[in-house]
Amino acid sequence: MTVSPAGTAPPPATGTVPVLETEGLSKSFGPVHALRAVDFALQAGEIHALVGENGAGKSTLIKLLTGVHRPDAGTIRFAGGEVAFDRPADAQRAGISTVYQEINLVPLLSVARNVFLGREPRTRWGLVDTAAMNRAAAELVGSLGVDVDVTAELGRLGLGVQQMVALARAMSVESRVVIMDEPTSSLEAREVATLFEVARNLRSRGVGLVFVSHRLDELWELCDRVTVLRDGQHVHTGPMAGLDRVSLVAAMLGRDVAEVAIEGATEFGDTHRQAVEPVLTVSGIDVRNRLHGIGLRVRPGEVVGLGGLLGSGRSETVKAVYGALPVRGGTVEVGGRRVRPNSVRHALRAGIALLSEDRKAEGIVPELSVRDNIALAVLPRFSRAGLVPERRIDALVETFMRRLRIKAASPAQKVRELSGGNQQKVLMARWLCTEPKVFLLDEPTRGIDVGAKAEVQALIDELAGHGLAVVLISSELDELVEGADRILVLHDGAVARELTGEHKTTSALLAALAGGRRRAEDGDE
Amino acid sequence: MSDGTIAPPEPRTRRGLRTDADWIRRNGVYVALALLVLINVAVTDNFVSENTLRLQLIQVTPVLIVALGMALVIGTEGIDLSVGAVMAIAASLIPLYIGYGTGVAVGIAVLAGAISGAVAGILVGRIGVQPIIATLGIMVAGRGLANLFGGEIKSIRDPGVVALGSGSVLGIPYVVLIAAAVAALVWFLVRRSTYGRQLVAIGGNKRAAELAGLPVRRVLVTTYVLCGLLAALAGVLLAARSQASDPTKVGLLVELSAITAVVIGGTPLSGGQVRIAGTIAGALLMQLITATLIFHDIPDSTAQIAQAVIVVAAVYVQLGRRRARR
Amino acid sequence: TNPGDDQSGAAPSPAGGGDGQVVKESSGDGCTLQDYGAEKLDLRNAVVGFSQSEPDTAAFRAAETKSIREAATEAGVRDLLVTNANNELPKQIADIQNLLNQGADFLIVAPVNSDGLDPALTAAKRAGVPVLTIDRKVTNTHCEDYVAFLGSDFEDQGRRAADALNDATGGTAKVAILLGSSGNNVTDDRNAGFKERVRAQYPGLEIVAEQTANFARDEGQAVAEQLLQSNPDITAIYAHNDEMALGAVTAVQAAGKRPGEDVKIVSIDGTRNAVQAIVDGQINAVIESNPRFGPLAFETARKFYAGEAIPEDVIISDDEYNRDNAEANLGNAF
Amino acid sequence: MTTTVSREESAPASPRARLARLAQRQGALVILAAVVLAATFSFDTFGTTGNLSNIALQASFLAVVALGMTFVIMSGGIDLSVGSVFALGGVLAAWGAGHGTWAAILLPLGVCGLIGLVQGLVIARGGLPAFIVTLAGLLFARGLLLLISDEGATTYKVPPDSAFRELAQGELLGIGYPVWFVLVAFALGGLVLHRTSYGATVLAVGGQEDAAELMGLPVARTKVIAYTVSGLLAGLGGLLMASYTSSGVTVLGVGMELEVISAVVLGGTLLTGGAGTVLGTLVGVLLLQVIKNVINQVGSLNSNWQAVISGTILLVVVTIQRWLATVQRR
Ligand SMILES: Nc1ncnc2c1ncn2[C@@H]1O[C@H](COP(=O)(O)OP(=O)(O)OP(=O)(O)O)[C@@H](O)[C@H]1O
Ligand SMILES: Nc1ncnc2c1ncn2[C@@H]1O[C@H](COP(=O)(O)OP(=O)(O)OP(=O)(O)O)[C@@H](O)[C@H]1O
Ligand SMILES: [Mg+2]
Ligand SMILES: [Mg+2]
Repeated sequence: MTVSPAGTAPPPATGTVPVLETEGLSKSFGPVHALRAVDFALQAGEIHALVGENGAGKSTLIKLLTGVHRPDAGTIRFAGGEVAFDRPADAQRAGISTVYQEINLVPLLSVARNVFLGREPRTRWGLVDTAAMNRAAAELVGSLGVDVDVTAELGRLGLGVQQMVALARAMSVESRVVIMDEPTSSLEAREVATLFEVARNLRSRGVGLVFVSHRLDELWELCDRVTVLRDGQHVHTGPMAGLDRVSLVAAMLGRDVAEVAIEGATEFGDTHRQAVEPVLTVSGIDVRNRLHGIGLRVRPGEVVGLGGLLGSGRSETVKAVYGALPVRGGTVEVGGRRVRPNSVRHALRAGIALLSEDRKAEGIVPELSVRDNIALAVLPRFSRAGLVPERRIDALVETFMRRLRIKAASPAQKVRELSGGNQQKVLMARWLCTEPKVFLLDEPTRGIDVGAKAEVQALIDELAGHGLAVVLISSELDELVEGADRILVLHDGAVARELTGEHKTTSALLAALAGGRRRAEDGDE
Repeated sequence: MSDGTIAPPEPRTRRGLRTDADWIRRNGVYVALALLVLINVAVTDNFVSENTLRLQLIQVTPVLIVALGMALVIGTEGIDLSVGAVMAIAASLIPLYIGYGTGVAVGIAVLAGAISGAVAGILVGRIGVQPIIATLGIMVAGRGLANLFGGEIKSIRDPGVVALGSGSVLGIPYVVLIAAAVAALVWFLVRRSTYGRQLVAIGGNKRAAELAGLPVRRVLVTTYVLCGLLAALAGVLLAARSQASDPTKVGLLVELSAITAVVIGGTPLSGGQVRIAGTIAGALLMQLITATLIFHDIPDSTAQIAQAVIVVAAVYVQLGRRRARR
Repeated sequence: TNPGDDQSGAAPSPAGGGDGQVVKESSGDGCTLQDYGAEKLDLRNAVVGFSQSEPDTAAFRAAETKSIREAATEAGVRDLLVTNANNELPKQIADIQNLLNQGADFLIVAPVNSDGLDPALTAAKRAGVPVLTIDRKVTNTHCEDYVAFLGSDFEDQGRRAADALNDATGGTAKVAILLGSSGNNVTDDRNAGFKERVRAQYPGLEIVAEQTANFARDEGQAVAEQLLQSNPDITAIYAHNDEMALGAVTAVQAAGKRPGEDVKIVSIDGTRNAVQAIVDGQINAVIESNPRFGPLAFETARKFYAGEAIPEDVIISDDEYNRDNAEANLGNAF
Repeated sequence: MTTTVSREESAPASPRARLARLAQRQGALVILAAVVLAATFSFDTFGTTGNLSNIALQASFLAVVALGMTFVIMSGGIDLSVGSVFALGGVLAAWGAGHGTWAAILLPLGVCGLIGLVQGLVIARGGLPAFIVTLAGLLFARGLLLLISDEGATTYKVPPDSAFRELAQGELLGIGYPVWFVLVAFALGGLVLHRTSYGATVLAVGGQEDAAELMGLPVARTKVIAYTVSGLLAGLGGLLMASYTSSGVTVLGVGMELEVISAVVLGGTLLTGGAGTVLGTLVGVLLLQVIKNVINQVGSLNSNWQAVISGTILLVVVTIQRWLATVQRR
């Protein structure tokens, strides 16, 4: 099944024939109507944006298209004929390859294995040709600009890398339709560019692409047409060209253009007043062959950004500060008092909170309710006489669910059932409950829709305003530049340079990153 | 269609959230139990009597108590194979210390269970050994220890112990009361206590629980201690009932029946959830299956096959439809 | 460990007496040292190996092992190696091979199972080490794979149990049988003998249920409770061993009846607890299955090396404990 | 949450980390070597070729079954039925031997394979927990065994002249055939695991089932095959045992499943699935067998003490393994 029948001879790019088409597609999960009678049509040779706020039904639509779920009602037509895939394998065999929202690869297997699982190159004895497989994988991943050891265990790599590997897997097979559900949410500007290249390339070969993203700017850059979903219903389809940002957002949120007023790309205000004494002082953090003497100081009310390329060690830095990663040396001080190293619980007690970038593996407890997930981190602190303080928790949960506009059927709904973005908000709430002095945010707006993103950014701003010290990791340059008062650029696990004041600009940051990268690549070229 | 983000979450009742599959999953075991009862009422002589009920309740107690402890362990995505051996250890200690009085003997027996549980807990929670292998080692060694302590089977004549085994108030046997108390306690732990909440969180996503600053190790150790403690209690009750302690035979294969009861009760082995009522129903179901087969004098061979079929059927009722949900 | 042995174990005389074993009958043609093709040796400076089948926590096994050990010292062998197979056939095969490895010159084996010891027996034959099997007969070839079988006739025990139950019940009763573990030939024989005798002579004894309780006391109790509940008119219980009988006693009491009176109970073995129960009037009769093989075994070995012909089956005579003699013979119980 | 668990258990990919994984896997091997050495020096009856070949032979029956179990466990499942199926296979073989050697070989393989297949289907397609299904399988197989041997009363013997005996009693270069079978089987197993797409799929299914599903891998089929093979191999082990003991012993295999599982886990395979090796399992089996043998060497050591000691050794071994694994990582 390495090459799909369709793949062998992709039809010429005709902008007219829908290659993938749905009619009256509906799906509900119990009482939750995820999709209501959605019509959607993807032309061959177009890049079709699929947008909507969190929980609008984007991923559900994709899962219906690819046989993960079965529709309650409606029909799906692929390449003219009506189809009913009953498992993803069927969809793939038919020529639809998909990159799902949460990374769906096998952490324990090597990068190469993950790329070729199920369609490994064979020797003439019918055995897997490991050497050839690794070579091909290295080539493929390399062509996407990620230089990793393909025999390395995937689970050890950063989320960004994993995302690129998932992309590589999707690329490794010829198909007529490629679907990507928020592929860029954890990618770096540079990788995003690569991804776009790949996408355009596919389009030129007559492949139809579906592209989901909450980074609206990307849509204009890449997509030909856009379909907007709201509360599981189709509300708009049309060309990207000539569509202005405000009216798109209006369509997504279902508000009049007038109501929607968005200045700039983000909701951050300007630089915050800065106290003299740093509340967080990190010096000489060393993590075996990953981090080398990282130091940083954050004052109350200050937002310090961490920039860097994939694997530059941003996530590892914050993890180390939080005590979640065994460090060999270095000290962390909060409010002048030293924090016991390598102990999450002491870090927490000292007032540090970490919003991890990998919400699936390190964030949510899928089987627990939204409520219990939010209250998780404060549970030990709040409980009296070993009992759960239900009242107090209910109040807290109530507040945060309203404040962050978490979209769940009820506080009792299982987090597993929430949409990606809403899960992110739940985690945000979990940490805000702990009333931290220092908040480490690793990709805080990952997969959050415009409305919510604006809220989260405003929130960060506000928290800083109230004297919270924030460390912000974001792979969105604007967010970093506008959100942070200072930016530390990491490279290969060390602070390469710092951008402050008027040097804190997107272009400067890009330059800094590129500079770092160039040095990194000296060896290879 | 008003906007989803602005409007506060529409209030919905918990019940409203349940899908059919969920409902079946939650209640399948009760359905199966009810079915089996009805069948017996129809075809078994002398079944409809208070005695039958009392008898089943009495006989189920050891397995039930063990199953309750097991449910906690399984909630942490663990498993405990040592329960049978722990029952034997407890039973074997009773005759040794009965000289110091009933209380002391029982106390020591239960303590022994707690200790063996602590060993398991430390191996799993602190050293990070896989639960099944850690408890397997304890199971093998424990059975040996029980035999060393107990030696040959001994009859227990101590009035206190005998009363514990066969006494009753208002027609309700002590053992049943104790089991009920244990069930209530465990239910309370799981539903109301912080410990219980942390337990399911750890079972659901260990890494996330660690990062949320939960005392993962302490909770794990506590859980295995509780499980060992309950197993020991079950051993004591069994000894008290049979007025003897037979270290080689007490609690043989109880680990399997206990786990089966828990799983039939709807608690997934993948952890993150604990169903107490289900576990109780599961244990009763297993008990009633055995009883039914004896009532009708089914030979061993057929009995085992029948048991196999019924168990699978019972679980299918609960989980079989899950896939249909997609 | 077992109070019973204090009196009984003292100075077992091969000739017999209450506790030692007495040969009832010997059948099958004799097997001499020459026929067997083993070398002559003097037990005094021989290493004897004993492979026990079940854990010594069962009273029967404890008494058996104890008696072998004592008889060994009695016979003054150089060394006695003892292994225990914990009821696992593969382990017993390994055990025996290890004993041979450690230089045993003569083997006494209490087989886990009548079949399947072939590899071990073959190994013994290769090493030229004679094997004497006790308490369970193997299905291999006499005088080629093993010297002789010493033990009880389990079917006969079953028949005698039927007799005893008949006497106790006066000939009419609804009987429930507590079976030993399935697939165990002791279970099969004790059941076959009992049923055969009942069919042949006691039409008044109606067998209403037979359920396995795996030779265990608590299972005996549990099963008996269920049986008494489902058919309350059961008036007699036949248990394949004493443990299950003692369990049945508790069950009968729990059902509000008097064991030994309302429900007559007969079992096989002769453990101290059971015989005591007879004295207390809770069990009606126990057919003895004498575990004290030591003296007879070493006596047989001596004869064998003295060149005498050893018959294939040396069947011992088992006593019976009943209301008349239980008190007096309590000391013989193990 | 297999993801996180395995992340901790298994080693990272940097060279230093590979070392860690090696150390962890060789943990069992290292300990095995140590035990063997110690035993050879302390008991002159241990090192003898006779004893060693005995150990190998006795280990081989367990090993055959453990191979199947390894794949089941790596696929994230478990198979409790192997003990009973092993016994059933033996009885069927002995019965079949009365009707010719081929009957003795094909009958058990057929029936046991079928049992495995059914279990696999119920688990993979019906979506029932493996633990319960195979527990039922355990009861079912044992019941069937008792049924065909009328409640275990009759034990079928392999006819003295039957060539079937040769299967396990024959020798090549002074080493019993079963040992050779095992070597071949494990070689094949290793090949399947590392060099076929099935092997990788098993690990994927065990490591992250939902992901495997989304990647379009044949999850269900993979599981079904694993359980079928496990049933087959359990049957094979049984028939070898029948040939070895020249009879279909009905009381075999009780509690065997646990011994097999511990061998597999000792070999470094994750019970949560997703990682493991075939060689490790072989080492695990040998380790268990050697420990038994050594304990037996200690003359008249009371059987209860034997249990206590072997249990403790098991715990010590796994503790050392963990320690090796983590120490390397620091
Ligand atoms: N398995 C499920 N069970 C119950 N409800 C579900 C399930 N999957 C999705 N939902 C609900 O369906 C709705 C749509 O979810 P979906 O994941 O499609 O949103 P989305 O558009 O992908 O949002 P995001 O941009 O945050 O990923 C949400 O309200 C979600 O709660
Ligand atoms: N060439 C590489 N590119 C990306 N990641 C790499 C590379 N080599 C190793 N890695 C691994 O990827 C992980 C990424 O580290 P970390 O997440 O701290 O960096 P990051 O800047 O946050 O990147 P990401 O955005 O992927 O999280 C590290 O654990 C590192 O071991
Ligand atoms: Mg989504
Ligand atoms: Mg990162």
